[in-house]
Amino acid sequence: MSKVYLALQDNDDSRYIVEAIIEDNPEATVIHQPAMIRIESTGELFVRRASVEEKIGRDWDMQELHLSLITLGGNVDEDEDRLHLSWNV
Amino acid sequence: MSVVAITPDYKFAAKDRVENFHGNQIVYVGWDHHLMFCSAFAYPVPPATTFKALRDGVMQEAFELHPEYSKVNWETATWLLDNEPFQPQLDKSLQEQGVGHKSLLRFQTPELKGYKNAGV
Amino acid sequence: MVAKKLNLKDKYRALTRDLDWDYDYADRKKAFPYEEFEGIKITDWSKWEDPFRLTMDSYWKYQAEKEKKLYAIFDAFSQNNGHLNVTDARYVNAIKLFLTGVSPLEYQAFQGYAHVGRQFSGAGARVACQMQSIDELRHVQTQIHAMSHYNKFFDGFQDWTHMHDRVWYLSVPKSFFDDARSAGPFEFLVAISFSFEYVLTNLLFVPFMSGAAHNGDMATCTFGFSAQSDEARHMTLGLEIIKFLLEQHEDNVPLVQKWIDKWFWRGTRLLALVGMMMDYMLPNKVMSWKEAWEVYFEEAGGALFKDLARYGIVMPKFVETTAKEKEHISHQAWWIFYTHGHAAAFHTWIPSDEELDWLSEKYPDTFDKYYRPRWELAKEMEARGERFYTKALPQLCTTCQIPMGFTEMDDPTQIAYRSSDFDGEKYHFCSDGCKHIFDQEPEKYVQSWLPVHQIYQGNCGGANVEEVLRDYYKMNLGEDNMDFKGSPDEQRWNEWKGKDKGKDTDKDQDVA
Amino acid sequence: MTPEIKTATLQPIRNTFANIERRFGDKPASRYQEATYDLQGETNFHYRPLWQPQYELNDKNRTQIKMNDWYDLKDPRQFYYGTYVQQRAKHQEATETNYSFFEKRGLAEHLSEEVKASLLTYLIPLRHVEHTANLNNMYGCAFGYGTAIAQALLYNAMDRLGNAQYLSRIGLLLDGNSAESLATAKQEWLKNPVWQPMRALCEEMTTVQDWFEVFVAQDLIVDTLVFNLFYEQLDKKLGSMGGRDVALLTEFMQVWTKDSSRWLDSVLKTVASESEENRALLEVWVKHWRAKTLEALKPVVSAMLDNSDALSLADALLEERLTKVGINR
Repeated sequence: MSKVYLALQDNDDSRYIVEAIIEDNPEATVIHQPAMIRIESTGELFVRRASVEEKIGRDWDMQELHLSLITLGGNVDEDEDRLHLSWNV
Repeated sequence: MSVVAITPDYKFAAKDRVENFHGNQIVYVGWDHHLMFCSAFAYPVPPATTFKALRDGVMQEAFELHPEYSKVNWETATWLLDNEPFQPQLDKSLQEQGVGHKSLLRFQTPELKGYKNAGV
Repeated sequence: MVAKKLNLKDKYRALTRDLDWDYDYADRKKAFPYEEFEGIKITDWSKWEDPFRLTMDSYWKYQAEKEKKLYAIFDAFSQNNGHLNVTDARYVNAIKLFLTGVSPLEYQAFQGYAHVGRQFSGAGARVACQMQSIDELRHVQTQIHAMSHYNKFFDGFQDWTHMHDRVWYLSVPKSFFDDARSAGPFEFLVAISFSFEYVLTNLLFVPFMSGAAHNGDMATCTFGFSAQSDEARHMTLGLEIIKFLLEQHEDNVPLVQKWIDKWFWRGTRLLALVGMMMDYMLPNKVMSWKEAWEVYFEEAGGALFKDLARYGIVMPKFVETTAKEKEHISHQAWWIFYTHGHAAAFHTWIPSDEELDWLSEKYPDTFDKYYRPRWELAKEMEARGERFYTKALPQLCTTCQIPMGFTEMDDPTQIAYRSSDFDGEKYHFCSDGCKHIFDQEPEKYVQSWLPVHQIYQGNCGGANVEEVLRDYYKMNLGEDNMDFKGSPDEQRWNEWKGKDKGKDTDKDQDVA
Repeated sequence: MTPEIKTATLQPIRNTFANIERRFGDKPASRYQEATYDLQGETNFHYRPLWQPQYELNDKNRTQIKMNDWYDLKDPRQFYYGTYVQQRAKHQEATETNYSFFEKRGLAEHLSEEVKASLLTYLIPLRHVEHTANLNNMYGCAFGYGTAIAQALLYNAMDRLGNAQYLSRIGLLLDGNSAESLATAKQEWLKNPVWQPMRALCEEMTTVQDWFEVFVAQDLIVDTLVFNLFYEQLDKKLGSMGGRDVALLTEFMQVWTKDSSRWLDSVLKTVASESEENRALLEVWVKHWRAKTLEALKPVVSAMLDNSDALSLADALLEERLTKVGINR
């Protein structure tokens, strides 16, 4: 199974997003690099709106993710409630 | 293979055809296994230039910076013209011995291993 | 009336592709005339999956937020003379190359996506391309604004747009994008959205921007990462377009594969310049080019191509060559620039001893054997007061336009020479990949504006190299070019930092 | 610790980029200037386009208009990307407030059936005209010469997509997000005989070759007429029918047209005053597209508005504009 990944700018919002991602994806690895945070996972990865809202303590639109997102790898499926990254193999 | 364009007439004259060089032709000269010079050099020269004039005149300025260049024995050095073995005739012109526009000349000096024997 | 509410996907369709309609009065082919000649078969544009669903109101809102943050940083950067915080003035040369070489490509991307954003007859694809077009315009403009401050304090930035159209090494990036933009609309998307944005752009932005952060360059780091936040959308578009083409018709598969092969190779050649930036131009290194290649291409790209295998797509042609090239390419590229340092609008230098050791460590199989000796020779010459600048013009590859300095990968002391004959003319290439690209479309590449030949044809003004550099390229000789050592850049830097003149910058250390 | 900086030595060595200095002299430049002038490639193109081998990639000959310097077409709003999106975002936020006010108060329910029918038949189908404007401005952006005009055309194109989306959202407000009203309005656009000449005109505009002619047809002729007829005259009529609240939903377009007119007039004025040839050519295009557009609007306008001089009122505004920008001699 290949790894999917996303990288976020190292800023305050990202800290909450990363917390939410780790909670929703216990398999994921977090790698800190200069000014960015890379999160990898085997096969698939979810970013869930509800989890981020819980961490950040306010309404959070999925599209706000794009304010901090640097790059990603994998097929993307995004709706109002979650972003799903996956490889089919 | 051929280009696929919106018209079958997609065709333009080569930008580097010899007529554009005002009487010169381009000749490339490279020294194999000597990478102090990052690449072969491109020289614009009249087709009537003799091989000797190319080797001892045109080439001298750039190549002589190499610490081994003065040690090249031209008697034993071998040449490739457009990747085929080639015996240059010093007093004949480039044109006469088949050194054409955008021809590539390479010479080999196997006894000289480059700076620190590293092919530099 | 209780009507069924639209979900996000359907709502987005209603707000984009549903705006278009089937023509009854005019010939739709006349409105969208470039869609067929490449041979791509689109049976049903409605199968297009919107890669992201951003309506204009959210676009304005989120992008304005990004811009506000970005410009606040630019303002602070210039008010506080942020350029003084970079690790070393040598670093700035990396971003000179960026502004002169990469920013104009962002502009060409803006133009290219504007073109396909008008020309696709499928409205979903069109709108996605239009958004990318305006994003690309953002990138070039924010880059100019980020560099604007550096331009006031360092040489080599000032005539970036004039230079991009003319300077020898800038024809490498320029011809890359000219090639993509002169291609049909589908090839353009496979070239830029997929091969470049999806497969390779991470190699340009991510390590390089991390490098900027690591070298105290907040302005570049900020625009870079802010631009990357758009890039995630662009990458998604890149993957969607490929899947769409492959799913539309099986006859599209070989065409797409052909374009992937071509653009992967063309991209790797362009990235040789990035490789040298990472290995040689960043005083504080983030990772080696080889490591970046392994993470961002071999691993990430490997996963991607495994995923695409179900459509019959295979790894790009010549990918096995790149596995060898990652050990060599950055060293060979920097040597090309070092030896042509008199003709470049940025400074070059010999790596410090510490840097040489870092390179040995990162490239244990190749650096000491093949590349350290070159630097030892350069040092020896420099010590004699004869800093090595090559004295003749190099042979260029017809396709990638880089001086033919890349070697056989199985014999790294020998230049690789490839050639083809077409229509009675000889053409030369640096590699099998570049030769292959030419052989597929020779009618295109006979038009290459090769800088060395153009100089010899008298099209670049000037009877000698110096005049070309000064008058045609508009370089400020003695300021923009030559070695970093002894440059006005270095001198000013030392004055700002209160350093002794002539002190060896290699051994530069912060005073604790 | 970094040694103390000697501030006296921190004098800039130049004020701006060399190309800006050549144009405006050695002084600090604006962000608009640095982000606009000379960005586009001018020379030494490598390959002719496979799709248009008669032209270079960037080529002045894609229009018959001749300019000595295409960068004379500067934008009086001085929009570069950052100022553009921030301006629109501000505007967008106000509009969002209007839309949610309209929705929360259930104002749609207070509209009479007659007003709703008017919206479905006349206002919402305009989203297809806006879509055409998006295509036509993109066309100019892709084929136009120089960043000054190309970037402004791109902003205009994106604005038109935005306008089309706001019009669509009026439909979604009416139908409670089912998109039924959009389907109805599209049928009006596709089938209603009063719309057909206008639809034919829109389709035809997207097949015109000369990008500046397309720009004149769309942004000058069609837009001047359509905006007056639909956002002023129809708006007034809706007000008299008890549909005043609709103005909340079209305010974006009202403000937008004022903003873009400033740019449009400036561009046209510069081109017309460049040479008599340009002015005469503009006059020919104006004559052609004005007659066509008035003809195309006739049936929809007479069905939509009660006053028989509606079209001539709009045309009088166009005439005024042609005089103002110097196309009329």
